[in-house]
Amino acid sequence: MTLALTLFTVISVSLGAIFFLAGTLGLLRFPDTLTRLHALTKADNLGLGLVVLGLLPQVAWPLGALKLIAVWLLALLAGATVGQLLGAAVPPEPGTPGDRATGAEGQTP
Amino acid sequence: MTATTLYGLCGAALVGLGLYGLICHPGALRKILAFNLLGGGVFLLFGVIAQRGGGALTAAGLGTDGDPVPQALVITGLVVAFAATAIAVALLRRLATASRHSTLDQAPPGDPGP
Amino acid sequence: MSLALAADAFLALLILGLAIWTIAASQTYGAVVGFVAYGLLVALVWVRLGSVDVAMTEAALGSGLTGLLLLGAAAHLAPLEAAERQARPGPWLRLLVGALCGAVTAVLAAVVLSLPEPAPTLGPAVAEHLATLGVRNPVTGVLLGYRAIDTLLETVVLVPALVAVWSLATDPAWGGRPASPGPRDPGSALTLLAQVLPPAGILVGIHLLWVGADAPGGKFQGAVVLAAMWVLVLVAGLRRPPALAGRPLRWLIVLGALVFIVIGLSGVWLAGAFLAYPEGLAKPMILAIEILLTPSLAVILGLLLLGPPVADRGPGT
Amino acid sequence: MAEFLLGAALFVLGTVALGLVRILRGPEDADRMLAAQLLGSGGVASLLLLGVANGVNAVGDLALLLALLAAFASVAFVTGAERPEPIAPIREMDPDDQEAQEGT
Repeated sequence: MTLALTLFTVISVSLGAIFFLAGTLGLLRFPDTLTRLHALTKADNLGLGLVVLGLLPQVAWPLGALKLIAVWLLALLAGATVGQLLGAAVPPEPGTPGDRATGAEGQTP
Repeated sequence: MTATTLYGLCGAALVGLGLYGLICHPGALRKILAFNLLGGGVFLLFGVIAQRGGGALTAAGLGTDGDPVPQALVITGLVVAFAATAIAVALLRRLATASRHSTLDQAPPGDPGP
Repeated sequence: MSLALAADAFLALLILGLAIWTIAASQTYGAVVGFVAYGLLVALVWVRLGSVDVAMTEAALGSGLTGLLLLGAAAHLAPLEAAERQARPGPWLRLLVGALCGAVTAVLAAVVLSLPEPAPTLGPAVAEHLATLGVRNPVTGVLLGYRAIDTLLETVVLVPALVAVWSLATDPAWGGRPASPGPRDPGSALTLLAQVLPPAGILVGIHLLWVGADAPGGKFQGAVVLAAMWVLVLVAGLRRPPALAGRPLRWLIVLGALVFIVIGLSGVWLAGAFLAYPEGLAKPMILAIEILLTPSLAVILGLLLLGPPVADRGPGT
Repeated sequence: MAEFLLGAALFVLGTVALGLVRILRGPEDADRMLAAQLLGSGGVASLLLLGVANGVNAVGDLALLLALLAAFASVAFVTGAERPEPIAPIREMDPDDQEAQEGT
């Protein structure tokens, strides 16, 4: 049982870390602000969520676990709000005078 | 070289950087930023001294690790630094609205000042 | 070099890099964003230095509220920035200043490298008498026990700081309300955040205040969180900022300092010295100070962030 | 287990720190804000990992605090940027100034 839980933690935390890596790569490599925002919210929600999920078996029940879940819920709320606020503040289309990010004007999905 | 020494050196460098920005930047807001960096460096030096003085409390099993006296001083210092920053920003905003300048040394003639 | 030391070196280099960016960036706004990120990393350093109390204060106040204040100011002053660049000192002067600042850093670094071993510490003295105060967090013990006079002076100094900010108002605006954005689109994400977050934030603030006696936390950290929640509601336009001439508001501002002074004076009578706690009553008195100081601190920090009052244009609603 | 969690904390922190290059490169202030935001959530994740690895409960409280204030910088970004006349939000200048403002 302990081994299974340890394995669960290792897998979940590793997956979370990979999501953070993916989010960072997206932030660095994606061509414009809106796609970067997309990459960021993935890392925020899933990366942190998986790390929290993986840590759940390792902390004291129930207070420590509740605190972890509260952290994730707050981060979700912050991530969703930031996505909305920054998304609305960014100029709508790439190719605006300010958009000189990487020189590579990719197609935005 | 221990981690504590490392952060001490980092604090020393922050003090120098902040001082440079405080003197060399013409923009008053940048001076405020630099002042906060300088303060951060000083607080970090306090933290290093606190950390070095630890040990006795860890042995007694009392949560924090390090000398609590400098740590408490840093907490007070952070609050006062925030208050000072707030006053500086309010002064600067008033100066900018009144004189349309955000530097300290270029007040136009006849400017009443804040 | 161990892994932990490598991580510490990485963290220190990151902080220095962000500090250099904050000084060297050409746009003030970008520099302030760098400063916010710097504050987050400094909070991590405080965890590494073994002081979660300071880390909390740094994260909430040093990075959070200061960032809010400076970002607002940077947006406000952005149109004036072009003129700043012409006022830069010449290269030789900058070189000279750089050399002098480098010398300051070198001296400080030499001091750090030659600190005495073993380090002088007041830790054992604090630990020895902590039990008589009834608190288990040594930092809280120092703040309200051994060095309560510092904390008192700091609480008192916040009041004139607020008055100094208010004094920048023009005559017609005196006693009015700080600038506010006015009502906002009720469907916006900001409105939702300002409705959902404060209940959770108030809970966290009270939690931090409550655990402060035994674990990292306390009135400063709790008050900063409460202030942040209040300012969020005001910035989102859900409520108007209060009129600063209001009696209840002004009483609330001085309440903390007054209670602190009254308890300090009662020490003269009960225990023979200013700010001395009588035997057995230390814990309830410290608790009273912590609980009554928190709302005052929260209101003062929030009002410092909001700035001086501005003249009311429309009829007050 | 503790070593693994410590390593994961370092990995996450190192990764999001790489994202700070966005602060240097910009090009928009919004991009810089994104990097700070990512640093915030990565910092929270590595604090949680660190806290569990070292068994320090209070670090969880710090993570809670950071998560609570995570959106604040972006709120300041939006509310600061939307001011129509950033330099004259205080409406109590002398009459000449006010006319100049309204003329624009």
